[in-house]
Amino acid sequence: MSSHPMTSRPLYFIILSFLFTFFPSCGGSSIALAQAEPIDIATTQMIPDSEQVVVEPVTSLIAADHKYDDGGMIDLSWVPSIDDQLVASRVIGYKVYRIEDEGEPEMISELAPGSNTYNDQSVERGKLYSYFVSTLSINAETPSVRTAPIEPQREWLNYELLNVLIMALVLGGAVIYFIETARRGKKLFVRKIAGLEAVDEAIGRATEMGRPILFIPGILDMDDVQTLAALTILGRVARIIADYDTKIFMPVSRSLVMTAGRETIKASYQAAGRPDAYSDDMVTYITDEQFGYVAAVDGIMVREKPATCFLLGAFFAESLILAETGNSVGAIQIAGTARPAQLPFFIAACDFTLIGEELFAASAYLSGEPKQMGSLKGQDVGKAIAMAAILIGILTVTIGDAWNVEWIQNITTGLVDVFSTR
Amino acid sequence: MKRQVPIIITFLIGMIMIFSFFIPPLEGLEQTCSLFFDVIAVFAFFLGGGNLMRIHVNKLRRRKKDWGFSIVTLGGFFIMLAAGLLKIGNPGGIAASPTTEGSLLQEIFTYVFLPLQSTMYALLAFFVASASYRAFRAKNREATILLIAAFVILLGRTPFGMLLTGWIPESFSVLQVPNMAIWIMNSPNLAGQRAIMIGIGLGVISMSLRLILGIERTYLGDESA
Amino acid sequence: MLDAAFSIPLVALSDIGRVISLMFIGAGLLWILIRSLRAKEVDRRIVFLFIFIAVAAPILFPITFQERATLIVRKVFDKVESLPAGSKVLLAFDFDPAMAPEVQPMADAISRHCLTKGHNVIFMTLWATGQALLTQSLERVVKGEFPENRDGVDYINLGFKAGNENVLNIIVTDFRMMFPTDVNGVPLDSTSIFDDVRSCKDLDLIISIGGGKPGVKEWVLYVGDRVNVPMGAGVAAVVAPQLYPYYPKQLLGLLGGVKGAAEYESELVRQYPHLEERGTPGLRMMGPQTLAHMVIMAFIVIGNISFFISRRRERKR
Amino acid sequence: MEHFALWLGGFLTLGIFSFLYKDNPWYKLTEAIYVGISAGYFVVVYFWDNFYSKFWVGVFPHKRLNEAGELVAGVEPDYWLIIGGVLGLLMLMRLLPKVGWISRWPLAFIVGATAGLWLINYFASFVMVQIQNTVTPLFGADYNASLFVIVGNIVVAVGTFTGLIYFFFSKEHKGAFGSAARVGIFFLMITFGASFGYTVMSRMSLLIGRIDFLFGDWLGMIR
Repeated sequence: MSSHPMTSRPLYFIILSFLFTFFPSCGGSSIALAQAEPIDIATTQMIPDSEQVVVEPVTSLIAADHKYDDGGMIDLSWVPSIDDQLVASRVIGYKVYRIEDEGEPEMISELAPGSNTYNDQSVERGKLYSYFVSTLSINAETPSVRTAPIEPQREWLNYELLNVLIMALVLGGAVIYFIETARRGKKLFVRKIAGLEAVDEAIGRATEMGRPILFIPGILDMDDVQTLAALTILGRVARIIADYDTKIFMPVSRSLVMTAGRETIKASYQAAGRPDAYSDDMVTYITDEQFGYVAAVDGIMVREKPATCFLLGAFFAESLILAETGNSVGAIQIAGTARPAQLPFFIAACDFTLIGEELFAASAYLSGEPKQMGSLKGQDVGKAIAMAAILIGILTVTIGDAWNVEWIQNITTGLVDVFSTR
Repeated sequence: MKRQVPIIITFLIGMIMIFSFFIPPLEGLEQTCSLFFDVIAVFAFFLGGGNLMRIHVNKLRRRKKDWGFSIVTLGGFFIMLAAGLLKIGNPGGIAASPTTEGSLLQEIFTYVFLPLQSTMYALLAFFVASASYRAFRAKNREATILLIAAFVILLGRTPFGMLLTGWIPESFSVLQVPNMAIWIMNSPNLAGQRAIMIGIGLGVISMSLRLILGIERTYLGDESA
Repeated sequence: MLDAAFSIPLVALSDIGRVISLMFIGAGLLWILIRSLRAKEVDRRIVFLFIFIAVAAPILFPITFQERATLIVRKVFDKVESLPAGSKVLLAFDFDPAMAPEVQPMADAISRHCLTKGHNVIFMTLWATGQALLTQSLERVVKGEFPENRDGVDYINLGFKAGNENVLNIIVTDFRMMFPTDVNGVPLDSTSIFDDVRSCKDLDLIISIGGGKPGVKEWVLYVGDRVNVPMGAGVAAVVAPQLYPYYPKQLLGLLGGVKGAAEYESELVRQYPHLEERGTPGLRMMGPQTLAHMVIMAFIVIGNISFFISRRRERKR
Repeated sequence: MEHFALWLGGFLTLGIFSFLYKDNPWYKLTEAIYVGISAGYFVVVYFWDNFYSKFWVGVFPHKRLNEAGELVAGVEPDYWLIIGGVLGLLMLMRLLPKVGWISRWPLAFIVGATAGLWLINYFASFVMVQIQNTVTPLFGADYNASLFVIVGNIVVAVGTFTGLIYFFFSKEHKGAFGSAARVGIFFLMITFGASFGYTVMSRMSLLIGRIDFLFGDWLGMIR
């Protein structure tokens, strides 16, 4: 930082400048203060008008590296011109200029009166940038002083998200801990989930009736977790189906899901010792288009008359069309989705519905393996934390507000900080 | 090799994706991955499209039931392929976007595809009615609550709601059905939504960890799972 | 009981088509009720048929139901109604074509109401895509129905200004800084409507109609909260629940979705019956909606009756 | 043409509606048309948007054509995309029975990326944000909430809390815990009932749109 006279500046400016002179990398960022350098550039030419309205420039212009990014942003802040007033203001706006590597100034943005910040997102690492802001009146433009050149910095860890990382590690740790505990043979209790208790019975029913089982894994592709959840459940379901020697049919709306579905069913048949009973025709691709797929599946439902339908995964408006058609052919339906908007329709039209979290827990539950069950116990730790946070948070914020107790208010602030995501 | 490599790939990629959230230099990784995904999905389309053709050609060859409709499906499929890949009738020529207004692809889209799509969507109105007729019955306590909540909201959205409870004085206007509907949407409904969402978040964490750690591997065709 | 619901003087029966379709629905429901009293389930195709008729009949033979405005809507209506003639009302058209079917009926009804009362109306929009819709309403309602009203005297169109909430930030203190002229380039100073209007403070009522951002929320935060001018709003149905918290403090009232529009229209028509022929799109769209809702509710009731009866019979055995 | 398009639209619309009565050849025909053209449409869109614009142009940028049909150069090729291409090719190995197992590699990649990405995103926006949102003063921020707002706030707090209890897996729903879980279910049921009732109106609008088309645009029966 340069050693320009700073006596006329506020005290904090001097302190800041000193800080950044001696600790330029303090906090992983640097701040460039406006230098008192006069500038003369083409854009500041005054219009030779008798009634020229000259306005005061902005002051205290600061350019600072945007924290915790990859070095692609610089934050500007300033104190608006004293002529920028709510009533009868003579300022009609501001222009932000940037000078890249001591080149020509370039206007990068025009802002409305009253503005006092700007984020320049078009900078690159390894280049030096300095800025000035000019104040616009109806017919004149007054530039501010220029900031010292500044280089955007890259940071390696986003400290603002540290709380998220810690919370994620706590939760992940809890899940892994209980998986390990279970693996070592400790018995863990898991309550019954009605929709999943019914799976065996639903498959058995199809076997008795000699009708197929329809498995719909939602309409999204493999890049959605709900589809993954559906496939993990498919693995368990297909295993039971193979044991019962029932027919499964799985029309899908995505090619990748078709591939993954075939792998899954094939493996389940192999595990059941019946690889010969598997055929690729169990899984067919129809079309990627939402309602085209629905039209075809509806047709399949009324023609094949499945005894059991699984509707698990990501569903949109089609949820009810499929569930109602399935119901009309007399199928037992087990549905599940994590889309809150579609859950009501499944609840209304299906026999069993896995609500949100239960969908993701289903494959662990169906597997019956201790280590998988352990992961469910880990989830419960998360719920306990959430419930405690909600309880404490509401109590402290209410009491703190009511009696204005500072230490209670501090608890609230701390708690909110722990759960903030930015 | 067959079994271990996929599990290692899943583990590594999963871990990188989790931690990239906290590491600014990796912030573009999400987009890169979704780009990879798009590219893989296109290749996979050969498998899906191939499957579609195989099924319908088989149906045709074996003269299975309803084989005539397979001709229609295949015909529609190939017409769209030709129209889109060769950009037939595209006013902008081969360089223009395939969905340019006036091209054969877009014409078929507008005049065939859109009516089909919106009609299929409109079927929902019928199914909403039949589902509510069947499902909203006071079979037990839960079902009764479901029924009451739905009925209040439905009533609140018709002039009937105001007609029935409009006499309630202003100071108790909260008891008027339309206002009750608003209150239900804003309070108990919000609570339920939040509980569901927190649960979903936790469920996803647990399932994703099982996948990343290789505990859950049915999707990989691993028969030992 | 159920067919009685349709014979209440809810409906202005003037057309044979309406009578027949309503009688069909009413008689049909009665028949189904009798059947379910004998514990017979209704085939879903009959439900489908009823829904089809309930939606199609009001479209073919327009049926409008007399809406009674809820308090939250009536507050807005009463405010417009109680202001003395010549009051300055600002109407913001902050929506795009996608939202228009839901909110434009409100905008039209409120414009019509204001002009009928002789208020001076200032039109503007913060949405580039709202400009065309504003012009549409202006041509149809303002110029079409009130040809005697003069631009710049009884109403003015400020048009669109880019800048989102920044525009509000400025007009809250000075209109002329953001809008030196109206949409046609006429300086505000030369219009009599702006004679004694300097900023939003000088208005008597502000009504923001929209459903996105910038929209009602921004109007409340940047204008309503800062000046002591009553504010009303009209929004798309999906957004409405997020805005209820502002009522009644920051917003004197709120119109939500087609239903809000229909309630306002009905209140307007009740007060000024001659306005009915000018069109009530909100009420018209509510016809099929309401009938379908009623049919669904009737089926829920019937379903429960047959459920209870069959359960009682089972118990007797 | 206009006339033909209207009649085609009417024919297809009624074809779909006929399914409500029962499955029939008319519906089968419309279904076959729908599946065929929609699958074809998506192949085309994926090909141009994903394969051509993202992959091909990304790797060979000099091939890019601008609006006027001229070759545009000067964009750096993105060789990372080749990894995506290789993964895609590995996927196609399924077609060869001998090396079909290798298609599990791209699948493993996708599963890993999806699981990792959603793990952290769901955690941040579904868990953290929702907990934070629930922490609000029961009596309103400026302490002047009306009785109904206070009741509403308490209901939100109690509902969220008991709703979470319902989802507990590792504890039997018995005793006080069981009662709390039951309250939780009640809240979930109100949520489902309310959301269902709320959506009915927007679903009706869709049907109104189609019937408007049938009677208005097509048959011209509406003035």
